[in-house]
Amino acid sequence: MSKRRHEDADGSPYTPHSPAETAAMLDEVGVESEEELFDVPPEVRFEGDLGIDPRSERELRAELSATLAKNDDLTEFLGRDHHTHYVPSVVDELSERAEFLTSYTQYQPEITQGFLQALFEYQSMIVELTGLPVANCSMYDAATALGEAARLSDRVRRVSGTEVLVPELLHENKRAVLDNYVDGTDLSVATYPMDDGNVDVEALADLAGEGTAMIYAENPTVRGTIEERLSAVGEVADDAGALFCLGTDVVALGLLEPPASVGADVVVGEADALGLPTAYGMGLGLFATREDFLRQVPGRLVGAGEDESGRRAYTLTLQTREQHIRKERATSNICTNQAWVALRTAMHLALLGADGLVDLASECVREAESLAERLGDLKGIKAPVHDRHHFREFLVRTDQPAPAIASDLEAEGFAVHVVGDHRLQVCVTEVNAGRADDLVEAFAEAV
Amino acid sequence: MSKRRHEDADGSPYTPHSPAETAAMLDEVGVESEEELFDVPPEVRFEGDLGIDPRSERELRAELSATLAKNDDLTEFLGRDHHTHYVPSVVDELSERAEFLTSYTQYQPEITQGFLQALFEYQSMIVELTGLPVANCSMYDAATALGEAARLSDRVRRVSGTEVLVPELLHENKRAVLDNYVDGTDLSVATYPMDDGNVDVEALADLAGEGTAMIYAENPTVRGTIEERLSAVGEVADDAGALFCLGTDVVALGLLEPPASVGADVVVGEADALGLPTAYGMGLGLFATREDFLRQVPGRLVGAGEDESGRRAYTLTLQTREQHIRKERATSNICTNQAWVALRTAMHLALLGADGLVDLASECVREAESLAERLGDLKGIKAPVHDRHHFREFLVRTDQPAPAIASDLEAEGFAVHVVGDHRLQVCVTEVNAGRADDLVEAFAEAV
Amino acid sequence: RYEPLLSEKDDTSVDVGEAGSPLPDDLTRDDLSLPSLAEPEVARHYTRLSQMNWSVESGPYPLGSCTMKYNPSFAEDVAADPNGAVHPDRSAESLQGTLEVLYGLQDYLARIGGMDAVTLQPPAGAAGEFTGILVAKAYHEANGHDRSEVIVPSSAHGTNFASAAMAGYDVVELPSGDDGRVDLEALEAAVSDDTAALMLTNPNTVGLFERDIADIADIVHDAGGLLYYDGANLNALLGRARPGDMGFDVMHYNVHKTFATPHGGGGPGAGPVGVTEELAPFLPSPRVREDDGHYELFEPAETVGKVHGYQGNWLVLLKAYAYIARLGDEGLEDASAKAVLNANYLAEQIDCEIPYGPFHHEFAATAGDRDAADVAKAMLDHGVHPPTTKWPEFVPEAMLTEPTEAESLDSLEDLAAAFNAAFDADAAELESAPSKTTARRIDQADAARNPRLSWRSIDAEE
Amino acid sequence: RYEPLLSEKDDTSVDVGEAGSPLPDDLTRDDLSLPSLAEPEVARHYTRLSQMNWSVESGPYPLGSCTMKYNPSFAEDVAADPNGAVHPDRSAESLQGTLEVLYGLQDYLARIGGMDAVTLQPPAGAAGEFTGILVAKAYHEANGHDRSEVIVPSSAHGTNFASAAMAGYDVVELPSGDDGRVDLEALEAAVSDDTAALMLTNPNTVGLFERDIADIADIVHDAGGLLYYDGANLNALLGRARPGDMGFDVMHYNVHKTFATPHGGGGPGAGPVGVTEELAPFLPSPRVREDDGHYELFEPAETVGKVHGYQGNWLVLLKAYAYIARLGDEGLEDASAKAVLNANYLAEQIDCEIPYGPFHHEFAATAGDRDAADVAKAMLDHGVHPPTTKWPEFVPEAMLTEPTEAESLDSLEDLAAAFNAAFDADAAELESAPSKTTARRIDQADAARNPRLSWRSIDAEE
Repeated sequence: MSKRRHEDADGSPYTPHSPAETAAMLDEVGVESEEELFDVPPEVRFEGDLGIDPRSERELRAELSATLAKNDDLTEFLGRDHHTHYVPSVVDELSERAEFLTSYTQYQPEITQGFLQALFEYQSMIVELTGLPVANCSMYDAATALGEAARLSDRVRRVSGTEVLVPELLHENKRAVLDNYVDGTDLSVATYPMDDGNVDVEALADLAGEGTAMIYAENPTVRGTIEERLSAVGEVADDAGALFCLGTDVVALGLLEPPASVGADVVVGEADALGLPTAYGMGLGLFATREDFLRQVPGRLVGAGEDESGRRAYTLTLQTREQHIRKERATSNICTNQAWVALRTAMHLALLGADGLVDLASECVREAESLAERLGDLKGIKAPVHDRHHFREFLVRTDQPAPAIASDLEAEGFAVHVVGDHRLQVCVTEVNAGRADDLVEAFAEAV
Repeated sequence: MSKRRHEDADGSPYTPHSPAETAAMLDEVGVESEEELFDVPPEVRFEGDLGIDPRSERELRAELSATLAKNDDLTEFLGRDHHTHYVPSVVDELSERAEFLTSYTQYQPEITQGFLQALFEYQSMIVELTGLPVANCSMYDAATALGEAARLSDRVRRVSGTEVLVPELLHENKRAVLDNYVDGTDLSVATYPMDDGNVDVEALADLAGEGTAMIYAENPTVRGTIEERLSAVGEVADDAGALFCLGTDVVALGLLEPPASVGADVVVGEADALGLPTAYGMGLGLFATREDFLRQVPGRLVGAGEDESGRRAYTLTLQTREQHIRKERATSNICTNQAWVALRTAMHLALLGADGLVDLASECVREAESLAERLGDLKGIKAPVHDRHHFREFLVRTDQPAPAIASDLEAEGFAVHVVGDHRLQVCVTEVNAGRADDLVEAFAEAV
Repeated sequence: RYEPLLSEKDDTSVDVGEAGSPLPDDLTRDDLSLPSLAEPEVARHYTRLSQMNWSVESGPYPLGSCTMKYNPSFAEDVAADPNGAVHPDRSAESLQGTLEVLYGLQDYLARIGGMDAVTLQPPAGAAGEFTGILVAKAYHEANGHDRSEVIVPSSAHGTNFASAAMAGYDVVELPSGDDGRVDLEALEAAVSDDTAALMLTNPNTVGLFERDIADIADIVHDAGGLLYYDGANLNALLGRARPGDMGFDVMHYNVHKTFATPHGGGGPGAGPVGVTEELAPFLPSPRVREDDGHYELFEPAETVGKVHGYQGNWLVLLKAYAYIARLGDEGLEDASAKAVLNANYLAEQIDCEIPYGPFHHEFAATAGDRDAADVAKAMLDHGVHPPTTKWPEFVPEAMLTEPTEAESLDSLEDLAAAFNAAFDADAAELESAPSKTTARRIDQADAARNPRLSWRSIDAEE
Repeated sequence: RYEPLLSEKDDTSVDVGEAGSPLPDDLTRDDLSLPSLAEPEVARHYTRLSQMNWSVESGPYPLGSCTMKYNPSFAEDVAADPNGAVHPDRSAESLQGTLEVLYGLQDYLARIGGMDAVTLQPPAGAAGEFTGILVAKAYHEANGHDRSEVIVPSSAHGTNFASAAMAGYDVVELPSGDDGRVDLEALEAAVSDDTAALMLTNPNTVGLFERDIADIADIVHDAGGLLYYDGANLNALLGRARPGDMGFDVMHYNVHKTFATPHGGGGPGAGPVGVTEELAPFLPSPRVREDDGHYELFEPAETVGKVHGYQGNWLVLLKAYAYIARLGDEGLEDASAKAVLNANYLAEQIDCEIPYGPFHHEFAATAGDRDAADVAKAMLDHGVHPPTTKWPEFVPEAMLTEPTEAESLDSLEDLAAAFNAAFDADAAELESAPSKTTARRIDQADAARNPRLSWRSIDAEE
């Protein structure tokens, strides 16, 4: 049958039906028209126009290219939970292969071994990095992973408390998400103080107790400082019978103390710093935990098993935790997660290898130290504000009002964070380090 | 064995040898160092530096992006043998799949059926478009395809002449290539006159005769005119015992008279107008011919055959024509051709289908007519110069000096061809048609 | 065919101090073990893995309720635009392009759903459900209502139950009526002063339009509850019916299902939420508004706060915008028309019982006395992906099949042939299937009993 | 596994008049027959075809003299830069970016080859040969020399013979010496007043460096001939030896072999030509020069004209630039070091005779009393691509093997295992191989006897 589609040019370009085929199919189904198949009562039938004009692929690419070009071309010295590293081209090439990109969750493992193995490898790399034996396939982002961690603390039998203690310097967005994630539980959220950018362990110890469900700390912190007494935090949590949840990111894990060694029960954080270009906050939530909590883990898990011929094979496993089986008693409502981003992160980690990751993480420390020092040399600026080691980013105190300085910097083509009336935050990685001299110069003009 | 590569960071990023592996391999080979393996006498050993600085992938992408951004952003109304059409994104996606992009010529057909079938389909589509039964897998571009056609006329027994007759309006580059391709033969090249942009058939008939080896005509011509008496040209060639070689392009073939029906013995031309974005002249040479000349065809041919189990399978065929078998008696020296571009062109043709190609070709006629008319309405301009139908492009006569007008247009962001002191050439397709009004306005200012 | 694990290719361990750590020892790890391979090795590894994976570009993927349709390639190019690669903390002034796209998508989705306001923040469908229920909860709380229950039909997606529970609601399960639809009497009996919302998928998960939707809306609204629309099956109705017109107060959109964004083997998705004017003040913060051609972010007056660290899955939203704009009114209508036609045509070609009907875009065939999972495995050997099996539960041995509009007539014939061959297979064939796949049948029970979730756990065993 | 031809999926024929042709009937075709499929169908077709194709990302591809090494992905992104998508007839002033890259590549290649001037115009290696010989011919003609012969060693690529003949020269074949190298006495005997040039590959096609290159150069130059370097094996020498230093007057570079541009299943390639100062005035037109940071095109004083309609394969040249700049001096040196190490290591692991040596980047094993083509087919079943077979001809049943630097130790072991298994196979196994491939052994003789070169010819038969 000829597929001549000419007369049908007004339909979707992605429906491969010629008019002749459509007619034959309608005939087979026994109706006169497609409309007959819609069993929609007249009173709710939509008869209007949506008012959306179709465009050709060519027109639309030009249009969207012009629209996005309205974004100013700024060099971003921005961080605060969304970090930018260079993603090798080959990650795009490989992850965008249709077999990965256009596949669904692996409900039929016999024909999806490729993605399952890749996710198994992702889990395995997170296990290596965190030292915790169980990592899931992904959460949406660091904020929702923290929310899921809090909910996990609510499900764990050994925990009796209901208060989640978080640092006073927690990213405001993360706090907002956490509040919503605990909204349907008995949990409440309270803060503990910080001391020069790190956890004030003694103050935390005073606050923690029987009523504590979970203590959350970050390394590096949202201000870029590296925690110096994490094991002590872990001990406070242990003493309180609470979970210790550590927030971190996948690059920092390459250099900093492994979470397991400081007593973390759960690790959450940002894994999209590798594999994903800056994407307006699109993320990849890291989630790892102890063996004991295996059946309480939210999200997908890939396990290794065997096929009928006895060969190793991979499959989604422990699905009875999940919503499609357990419904309202599931460990989480999550279904679609960030699997493809996890794939990309795994690819990036595989390209870096152990050496490459240690080097990259070390560069994050060195560049931040160097830039902070140069900015600190300027009159009217103190940088870094905290007397700590820093990872990628640091706080800057300005004599002049910070918003005005940020605005001047933006006019010069630079974006930095305003975090207070006289506080800016600056983040540097290998991607923008080449512009650091220019930033220092722009700062010198602006302050 | 650990692959730790750290110490080896100065080498190629694409050599997967850890220092430990390199050492083990050297040991197995029985030498102390890689240098020992180079059997180069000291007198020709290079001891200097090449002086090429390595860059990281990130640095290099930024550097080349900045370099290419030095090209001015002009809207091109340019044609003359290198035409621009919109290439659907999916052509990139599919053709850039590594299995296609990073494969070699199909010397082992059993594991390269995919590319072979795609090339067979390309040949088949060219056969449909030209009406000639034999099409090869590709030539470098239209100019070299013409050169090969001339050389073919020199090999064909029924042809006794040695003169290749080409139109006086032939693209100067094509002529230059043709001259080189016949340089090692007994052939010579002469021109015949044109009449208002088309072949002056009577003048051609006067020039043609026993000494003629091949008559070359184009449709559309380099000035965009559509030939009106091609069959008569074919008859002149027949009468002279010469080959009739027709130059065309893959889009025009969708609408214009099929070459076989006007008596063409060989069809050459530009096939990259589909599938390949404008690429500074990178091309795809179309080459099709009659069955009689099968064993004289230059370039690769894919044939259908059978495998041992009797199933259809594809393979490179008639290789005894080629240089790797026949050496100096080969039909051509061509080895690496433009297979991947042919793949892309086939993909684009498959996406267009018969309807889409006819529509696109029709648009090329309509847009040219419309733009010529609007330009012709301007004072100080005659357009089109030729009283013919046009395909995509047309000649413009200007009262003012053409180079000055082109320069003014360039300052306004438009590129057109200067083809004489008072002649410009303008090419319009679906890609730049949206800017045609602006071009007319810029013309109005400039003339 | 076997591709070794990365860890089987290399087992490098790096001493962090020796590698030149810039930090004091007590702040760093001692060493790091990760496979360290060169780019050519990594490229081959993932190329080979990809070749062991089914996808929409491999062939039919008729997973019911998952809507695996063709993902246009051009949307990937749009999403790769470097001008879209921006940090979320940049000033709105410096991101007018991004905000224009987001605003445009809010508008498109509002039109398509018949809703008044849309948030794009939820990063997946289930996150959209959670958000929608949070919004409903906030609405009730703001109006002084104390309601503790959400009603969910038994045929609903598991996420409905889980999302409602996550927001702190008790879930009341509503059994399906004999005709596969909502039983109005049962609904009447279920609603009460405690009813916060009814979550409904329409067409439902066996492809039936809930014809009594106007009555359903009245019953829920009369009880003071809100009506929630699960957008999973919206692909069946584009341009034909809109949730807002049916009386729904809040809905989520599954952009990978309806708007062809790639599912990426399990995400990222996006689950925008649309609401009526009454609920708009409670939407997550920030939203985008336009003022005389200028775009800005704003916080809705009584916002529930945030459900994602930033603004959701931007790249996915951008692709959804591109798809909607590519199709326009007529393209969207055609997509639904062909999705429904394909499902009905395919149903005609399949030699097995299909309860209920007439259906829209999907149907639940029953494998009868066979195990639906076995039939699915047998289908694998015929070069297609099988349907969703054993769900919804009220259809015995269900094979929930949704071919989508993107399958050609030829492809539907292939799919039907695979179905029928698998149905015809004898018990021995079913049990030994699949045999032509990368892996043979996998013992999932054993994998769950003995979880090995990382290469470390494999090494530990061996 | 079978993927139908496009024509088997659809056989649409369109009446051009009915379709709304804007031209008079007598200027148009009556109808057009081409498969007319929708994007989802086209995407699946080519995805499936790709999965039936071997590539460098599939596994080892040790085709001797073809240098199939890893093609870095980032170079594709560089080539996709829309700022590089320009028309060749634009003014040089408006294309300073493109010209800067071309100038930079001319410079890099001159450094690597030890040459004084480079043209980038030839679109492939063979086109480079033809160009180089044209330049040599023009040089001789300009100097009043009447020379009619080009000498080519029997071990040379077929293109050398064909290119010389194409330029109108008689080809004098020079048999290889007993040690696989040029026999100086035979060369002495071959050169004469008629000698225009000697074309030489070094290392030659069995991987041997022509140690007597200085003497060879003297012999040719003393006879008034020019020395031509075939760059096919330049990957063996990067940073260790340069043709210009060896006495070559003209050379071509194969950028896909040496500089990792993808071969695309048969092209596009690029065959830049480098020459000494004496020959520079004869290079094709235009070339790029730099003047105080400004780039311009110019016509060499005694140019041979053009060998390509425009400037050659720009996108390929851009990728070559990117590769060279990525590696730099040390990377290029390392590439050659590992290419040579890999060849020598692999040779150690293979249980068959390898005449000659020590070799550089490739070696010609001999299949002995087996048919090399059979052994190659048997290797296919072991998941690798076999070497080049039956060439060069002076090695009996040659298996010319070039692993390249991009293969890992693991991969070399796999390759050696495949070699050895195939060598060990008995006659029956060899004859029936391959059995695990998409197609079984194809009868090429029959395909040539009964050529079917289009789907029309298949239809005509059936």
